[in-house]
Amino acid sequence: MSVNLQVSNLTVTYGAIAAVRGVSFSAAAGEIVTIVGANGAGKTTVLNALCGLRTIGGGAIVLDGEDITALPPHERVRRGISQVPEGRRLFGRMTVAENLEIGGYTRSDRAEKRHDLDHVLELFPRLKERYRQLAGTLSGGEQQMVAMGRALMARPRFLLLDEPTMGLAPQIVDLVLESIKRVNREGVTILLVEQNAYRALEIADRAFVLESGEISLTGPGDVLLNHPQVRSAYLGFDG
Amino acid sequence: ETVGPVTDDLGVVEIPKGQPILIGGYSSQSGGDTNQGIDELRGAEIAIGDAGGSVLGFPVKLIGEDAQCTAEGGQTAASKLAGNRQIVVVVGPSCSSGARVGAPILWNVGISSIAFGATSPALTAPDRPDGFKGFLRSVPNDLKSGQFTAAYVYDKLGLKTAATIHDGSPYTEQLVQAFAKDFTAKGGKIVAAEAISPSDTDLRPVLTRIAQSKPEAIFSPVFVSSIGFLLRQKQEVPDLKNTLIIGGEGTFSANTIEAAGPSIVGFRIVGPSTDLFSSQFPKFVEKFRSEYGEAPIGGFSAYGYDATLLALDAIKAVGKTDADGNLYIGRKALHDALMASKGVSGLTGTLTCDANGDCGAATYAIWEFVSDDPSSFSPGTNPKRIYP
Amino acid sequence: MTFAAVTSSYRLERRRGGALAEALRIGLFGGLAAIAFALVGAYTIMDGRPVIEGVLTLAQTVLVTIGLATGAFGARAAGAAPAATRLAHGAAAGLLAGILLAALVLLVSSVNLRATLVAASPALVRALSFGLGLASTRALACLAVGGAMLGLAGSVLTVLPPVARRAVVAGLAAAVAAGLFRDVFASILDNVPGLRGLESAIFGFSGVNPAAAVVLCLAAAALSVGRSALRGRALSERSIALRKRIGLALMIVAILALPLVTNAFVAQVAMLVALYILMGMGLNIELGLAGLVDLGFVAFFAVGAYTVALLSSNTPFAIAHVSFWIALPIAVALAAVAGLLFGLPVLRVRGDYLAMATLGLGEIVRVLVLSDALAPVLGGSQGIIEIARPRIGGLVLNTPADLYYLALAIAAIVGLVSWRLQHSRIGRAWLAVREDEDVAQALGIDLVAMKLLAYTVGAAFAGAAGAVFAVLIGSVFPHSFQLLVSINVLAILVIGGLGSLPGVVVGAIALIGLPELLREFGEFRYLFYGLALVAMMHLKAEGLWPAHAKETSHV
Amino acid sequence: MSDVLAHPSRGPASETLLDVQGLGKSFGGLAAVRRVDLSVARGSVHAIIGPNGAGKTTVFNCITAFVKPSAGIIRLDGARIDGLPAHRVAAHGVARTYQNVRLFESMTAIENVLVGEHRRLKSSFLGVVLRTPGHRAEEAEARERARAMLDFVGIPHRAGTLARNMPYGDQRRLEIARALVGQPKLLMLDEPAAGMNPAEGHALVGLIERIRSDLGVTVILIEHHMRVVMAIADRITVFDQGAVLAEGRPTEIQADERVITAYLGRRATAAEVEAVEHLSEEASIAEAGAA
Amino acid sequence: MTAAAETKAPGPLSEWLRRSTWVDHILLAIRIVVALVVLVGLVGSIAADTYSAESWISFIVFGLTIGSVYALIALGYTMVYGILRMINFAHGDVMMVGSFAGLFAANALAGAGVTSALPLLALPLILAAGMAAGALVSIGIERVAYRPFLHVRSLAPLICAIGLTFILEYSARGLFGTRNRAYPGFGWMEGSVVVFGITLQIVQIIAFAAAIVMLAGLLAVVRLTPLGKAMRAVAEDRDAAALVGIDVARVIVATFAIGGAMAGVAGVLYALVFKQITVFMGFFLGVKGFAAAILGGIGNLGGAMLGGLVLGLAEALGPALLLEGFHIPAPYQLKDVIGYGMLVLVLIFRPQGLLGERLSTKRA
Ligand SMILES: Nc1ncnc2c1ncn2[C@@H]1O[C@H](COP(=O)(O)OP(=O)(O)OP(=O)(O)O)[C@@H](O)[C@H]1O
Ligand SMILES: Nc1ncnc2c1ncn2[C@@H]1O[C@H](COP(=O)(O)OP(=O)(O)OP(=O)(O)O)[C@@H](O)[C@H]1O
Ligand SMILES: [Mg+2]
Ligand SMILES: [Mg+2]
Repeated sequence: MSVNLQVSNLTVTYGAIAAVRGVSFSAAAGEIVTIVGANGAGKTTVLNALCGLRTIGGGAIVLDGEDITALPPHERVRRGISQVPEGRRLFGRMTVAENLEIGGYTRSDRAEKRHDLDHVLELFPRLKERYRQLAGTLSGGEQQMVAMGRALMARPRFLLLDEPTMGLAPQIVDLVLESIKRVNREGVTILLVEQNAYRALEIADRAFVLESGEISLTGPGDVLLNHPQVRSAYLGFDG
Repeated sequence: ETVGPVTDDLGVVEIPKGQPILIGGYSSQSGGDTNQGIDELRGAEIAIGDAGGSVLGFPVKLIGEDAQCTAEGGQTAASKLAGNRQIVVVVGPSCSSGARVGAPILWNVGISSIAFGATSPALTAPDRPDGFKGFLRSVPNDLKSGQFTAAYVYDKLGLKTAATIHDGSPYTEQLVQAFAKDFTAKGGKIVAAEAISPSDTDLRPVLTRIAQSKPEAIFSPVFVSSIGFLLRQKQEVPDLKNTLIIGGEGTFSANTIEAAGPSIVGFRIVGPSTDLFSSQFPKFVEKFRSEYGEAPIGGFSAYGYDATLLALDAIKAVGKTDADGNLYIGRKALHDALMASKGVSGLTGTLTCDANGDCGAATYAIWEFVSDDPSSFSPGTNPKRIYP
Repeated sequence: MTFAAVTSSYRLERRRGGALAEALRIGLFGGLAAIAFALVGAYTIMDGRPVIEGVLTLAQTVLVTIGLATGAFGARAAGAAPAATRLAHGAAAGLLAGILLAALVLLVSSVNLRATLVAASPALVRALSFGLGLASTRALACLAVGGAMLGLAGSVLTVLPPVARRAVVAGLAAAVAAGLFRDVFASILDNVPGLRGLESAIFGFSGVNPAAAVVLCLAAAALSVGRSALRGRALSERSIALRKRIGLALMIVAILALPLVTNAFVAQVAMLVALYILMGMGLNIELGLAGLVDLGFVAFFAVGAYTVALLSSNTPFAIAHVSFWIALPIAVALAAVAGLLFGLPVLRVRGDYLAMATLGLGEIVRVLVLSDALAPVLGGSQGIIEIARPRIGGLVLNTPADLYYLALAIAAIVGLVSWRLQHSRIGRAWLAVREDEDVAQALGIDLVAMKLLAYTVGAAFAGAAGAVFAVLIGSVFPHSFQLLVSINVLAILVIGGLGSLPGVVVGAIALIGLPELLREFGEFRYLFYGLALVAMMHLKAEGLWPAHAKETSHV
Repeated sequence: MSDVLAHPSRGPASETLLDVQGLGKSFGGLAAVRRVDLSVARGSVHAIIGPNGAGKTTVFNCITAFVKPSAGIIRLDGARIDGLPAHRVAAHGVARTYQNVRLFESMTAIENVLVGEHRRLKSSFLGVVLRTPGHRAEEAEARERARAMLDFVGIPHRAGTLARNMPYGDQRRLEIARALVGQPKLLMLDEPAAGMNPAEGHALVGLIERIRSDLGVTVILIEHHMRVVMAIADRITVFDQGAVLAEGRPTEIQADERVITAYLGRRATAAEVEAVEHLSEEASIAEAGAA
Repeated sequence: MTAAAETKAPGPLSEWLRRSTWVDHILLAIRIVVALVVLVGLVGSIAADTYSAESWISFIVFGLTIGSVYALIALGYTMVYGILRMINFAHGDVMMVGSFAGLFAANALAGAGVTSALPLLALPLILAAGMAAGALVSIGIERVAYRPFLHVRSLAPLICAIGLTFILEYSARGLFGTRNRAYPGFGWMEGSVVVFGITLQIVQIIAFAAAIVMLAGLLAVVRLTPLGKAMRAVAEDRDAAALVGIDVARVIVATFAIGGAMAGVAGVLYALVFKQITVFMGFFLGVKGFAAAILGGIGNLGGAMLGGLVLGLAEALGPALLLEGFHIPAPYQLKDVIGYGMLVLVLIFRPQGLLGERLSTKRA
């Protein structure tokens, strides 16, 4: 079960503005790759382009040797790409249970799904308490858990996470990061966008810095963690 | 104004040799009254066809405009026709509201108009404003039909109580009022005066209400769809099983039979009465069907035919050609000729115009449907004339 | 249809087959369009109406347009393929369309379909056989080959350089427009002294003369080439501004002079357009700014009209006999009160619920006005007639042209008021309410007050329109206040561009003016109106003149 | 600049600006908030922290009349504001931002701020229609103030940008500007630092500091970024399961065993150590900032 | 304010007065006025004693019959609306198309002798024809009025749907002519049965039963099938739905097809009950169906059913029940006033309709 994602020369524009310009990177199977960048650098845009929510202006996306650039989003899900989107995007008028269940929409293996569901509820026990509540009425943090769970239910091979710890209490942040690592250990390749750059870089195998839509730095996670430029601009350590 | 051999106070239309004589037409071609308007203009087309498509050796062309059934529609369509100086005469419109604003606009530029559907008595009242001087109509006005119906129900049938139903259109409302007025004057009693809307499909509640007052007859000059629902649903209201329903001439068509199905049998309508009507009408319907793929929907196509007949006759009477073969028609002369129309045998009877522009045959009869087979429609046999 | 409509961030695109398959698909659609055109009966009727005298009838014009469009789209589907391929694809598409139409003719001539399809008549076969013998092989071949030729011609358009393409299209459009709008142009020529002779030179009895058509075509093409040449040159900012100003001045002159140089019909249409502009500006306050969907808008129009009728009619229904100038403000005030009364019950109703609630209220008003119950007061279905016309001194505003100026003056005032409101705290508060009620309220905006104000102001504008309408017609009938009016006003707003004042004007011209001028289509007018609605939305979904994209700087 | 934005009614009338007593809110069977008492001192920055779903946002919603509390009394400056419709609560001087940014998306930044000024502007309908001099002057003033406010929160260059096209961080600032420009007594920020990286969070701390000191506005903020909270809060209230778990000065709170258990989590010991270390690191930064 | 005053619980009235605004007062006044009018009307009508008990029962039966037609239309409306937030203004005309397709099928079947040979088989075939035609037209509407505007925030779909209303009506007029078409009956359907002393037409029972069957069927689809789940997901957030692997385009087409098929069924059943159809019948029935859907709470299937029946009952019973007491002439002319008036009143007090969920306000 090896996944290899190859992005070359990705360009995305909004009207006249190029939000992402010529971005190329790759992720090998089993890696955690982190994208760091300021507000508006284009991180979300890159993720959306990867899962097909943005029509791209140029470039190619190749998954396991197959060019998926022109595929619609749902086809990409079937090929193992899953996203925890920015702002969670839950189905607010469905219950937590239904949200999780629909996460496995593309799958037909009932027993396996059942197993994965238990897994998710074990990961986030809070969701068990809120199991029949409408997702739209959950607190911010609870919603984030559902979003994670929903993406996991698709049993992705390649998981895109857009600020998964946003709005989470510190104790849950740990939990989420821990679960990301765990999911990764199970063989899922991870592309992580995170404002909490410190924690993100800690767990990253490789990382790159996005600045105004272009990659400005790239390297192993721990190297970037100690890179002076990163430390001053994204970690808040002056000097 | 003098053009060629013709001098006329209101102006002269010059038609070069080989060009068509233009007759304007305006009627309801969209909205709820589409059927009526289209029927009428098609009737007009057939009249032109029957004249061989030409008068005095000149081809005749009908320019139809949509006036809907509203005042503003009539106004717009009439202004459009009035703007075309080649138009000799106009037939239409379908509705009194449109005629009220449209006719003066046309007369203002010297064009006479002959309505085929606007039945409001005010339009041909002796004290009508000058703007209406150019207005004539081939359809009789509401008062006459009201009088006739009242006389039939009260005097002939000896019924003392009646109910009325109109559909909120000025036409049916006026008919119902005219009937009620005469019926009460004779000593009868209107026990229920109800109204529906043309878009209603379920009339059983209204009928149930009417049934409470046990009228001996119901007069309802509504149009084909509504009469279809009314007749069919009457069967489901036990107290009305034997009540006589009398409709208006708007339903004088084969389509009424189709709409009402088996319940049509015994349905009586007030319609024009002459023998001519009976002999010519089936041929007209046949022509209509072969031309347009369906028979007339309501009863007004014949008035469209007759209005056009009057127009063509008048043109024939006043048109003058010069040496080059160009045709000249004086507008005032044409108007005078129209007003002087006399004894024209039209589809609905013998047409004679009175001083106020009423040219309708004005003799009525009661017709009764005797069979529910739409193809049996043929005035005389089905419906059968039962009075006088 | 709320503003909170769910939208996707990406387009759902159809996967396309090969270019030729695509071309044939377009050919299929072209053929079906032509068949539909014939089978609804439009062909036979429009065949009697010459556009270019003796050369082209209206029906043929539509058919030719379908053919050209089929070819052009068929060729375009081939993308950047070599010109020969594109021409071939265009011709193939056209040929397919032609064959389909020929098949229809064959079918209609051999099987009697009239029990189901009333227009499948011998007349149709006659018309589509072009005098080459009823459904003869020659006639059928002519249809098929004609389709291919037209398709080819259409595809030629796509391979031409843009300048040439624009010129050809402009030329053809000019010739057809001249024939189509003959009456309007003829009346202008007729009204301008010295041009009368020109009228008979250019126009025949119902269309344009062939020679004149050729001249017009060439002239328009030349003009188009000239414009293209001009466009190519870089213009200084000042000259652009100057041109804009000249354009604006010309437009104002044209608007003011319109009824003077044309006839009563054009004035009448212009008048209706002005009325709908008034109503459009009213609904723009409610819907465009405050986001309150209102499908009962016609009720305010009715209140205005009936108020004037009751105050200045010459019938027993009148409760007073005052001049229009006194009745007008009263009508506006009463309409405003009606707006307030409408607004109150539906304050907490949102989105589509609001649409239905207002539709219901509008229908209630119409039914009441029509009803026998209120007939003693409002005239019922017989309406109220003999409404006195406005006078200025001794001058009676009687003709549509006079009333057009009246409506125009009122529209100008209303436009100014709208503009000022829109660019004030009130307008901003409306926009805020439209965007997010909760947040607006949390910022201290009194939702109730702002919504009621929107209803009141919008209704007042509609009331003014109704007042003018009453004197224009000289009578009021309940049948003038149908749901369709509300729908039309709504469509004007959307087609023009929600929240945009010039949009209202453009929208009204497009939706009220054009159909009136398209009366030639007779009983098919509404069919073409529907097609135009769909087409316009497809061309510009955000409206013909959208509210300013206010963005001035980015990043 | 600050004179345009200056707050007219400064100076304490009483110590307590916001006083919440016995606030309760339940959704169906779920008691999201139970008998919460909260009092916020004038001129302070008061932080609310607590696990996800503890009811923090719900308290905000109750105060701003976004939802109707099931029980309790809320006073602002001594006046009862519970039960009033939202716009009247705003009129008493309460403004807020939202956990998920809620801007008027198809309006530009400056228009968003101008809407925030609505309450301050007094032009009447007639004034607007007739374009009276008073109205024109007010309008010009309002624009100037709006620009100054955009400047104050650090996004003057975005004035003409449509709100929906702005990056997230700028949207958050714009939301603060929109809330502030109406001259509230109390500004309520719901997770203002969410989605910001630590460096940006730092800048936010400076902004809040200036809101308090330059504009004299009392601030309540909900936040999960401890770094921000510790750096700026005068007092902290900790919520857990809809009730107040603890309240005190930051140093008291970070030492509170219950808070550490409920909020920072007790899982692997290593993680706990790390978390506490993290916390003290934040605190030292906060102290450095305060000095 | 002293502590003592505080602790004393304020009376509910004074508390209400403190919280309420003038709008609340006016709404209260409206409530009282309506209650009074209804009361006076009721008392007056009952005092007038115009109608017998049988008549009242008939009114109820009539109301339920037309109500089930409204409900059938409303179901399709609500279905499409619930998923796509689009008022498909052309829905009524889809119904008209379905009705005509059913008519042609019926004529063909009668011509082929199927109707007389197998009368029970004919009905499903005719319904199938109506459904197929409705679904096809509806898919066309999706293509023209919906798909191109998926990514824009505009009222364009509404305007296109209005345009399509004209196109469908006037095309049908040109194609089929304007005449009223009689719908063929089937022998077994013509009669009536007597239940508890009430005479019921068999077609009325069929219409009512069909509405319930369709409701159940739709509920089953939406609640139980994967397609239904996907529909609800698409309804909420299209992007998110795509992210969990749902083919959004397919779901939308399926929704339109189902909605169109519902309209087709409604068209055929309408025609069976009322026996004649015309090309212009769709518009007003469509508006009524829309009203019923809103009344019940749009997007809610059970609500559509309830809304249709309530609206039908209001129209049939309202004039007799309320207006009779005021001695208003031609009360049935005002049935729309009652129907729409009731709609507005319901919305005043339940802005989300009878069974609708409160329009989800975004969470703060
Ligand atoms: N729909 C849109 N229309 C126009 N511009 C947009 C749109 N969405 C994003 N942008 C712009 O594109 C750029 C990149 O945005 P993006 O959301 O990808 O940033 P990001 O790195 O995810 O930021 P954040 O950390 O705030 O989430 C920004 O400048 C933003 O303003
Ligand atoms: N409208 C609602 N209906 C039902 N339950 C709700 C509603 N709003 C909030 N809740 C519940 O109330 C509880 C408190 O929610 P609240 O949003 O106040 O939490 P919070 O403290 O702000 O959490 P977070 O830090 O995650 O934002 C949660 O369990 C949530 O699910
Ligand atoms: Mg982002
Ligand atoms: Mg929260």
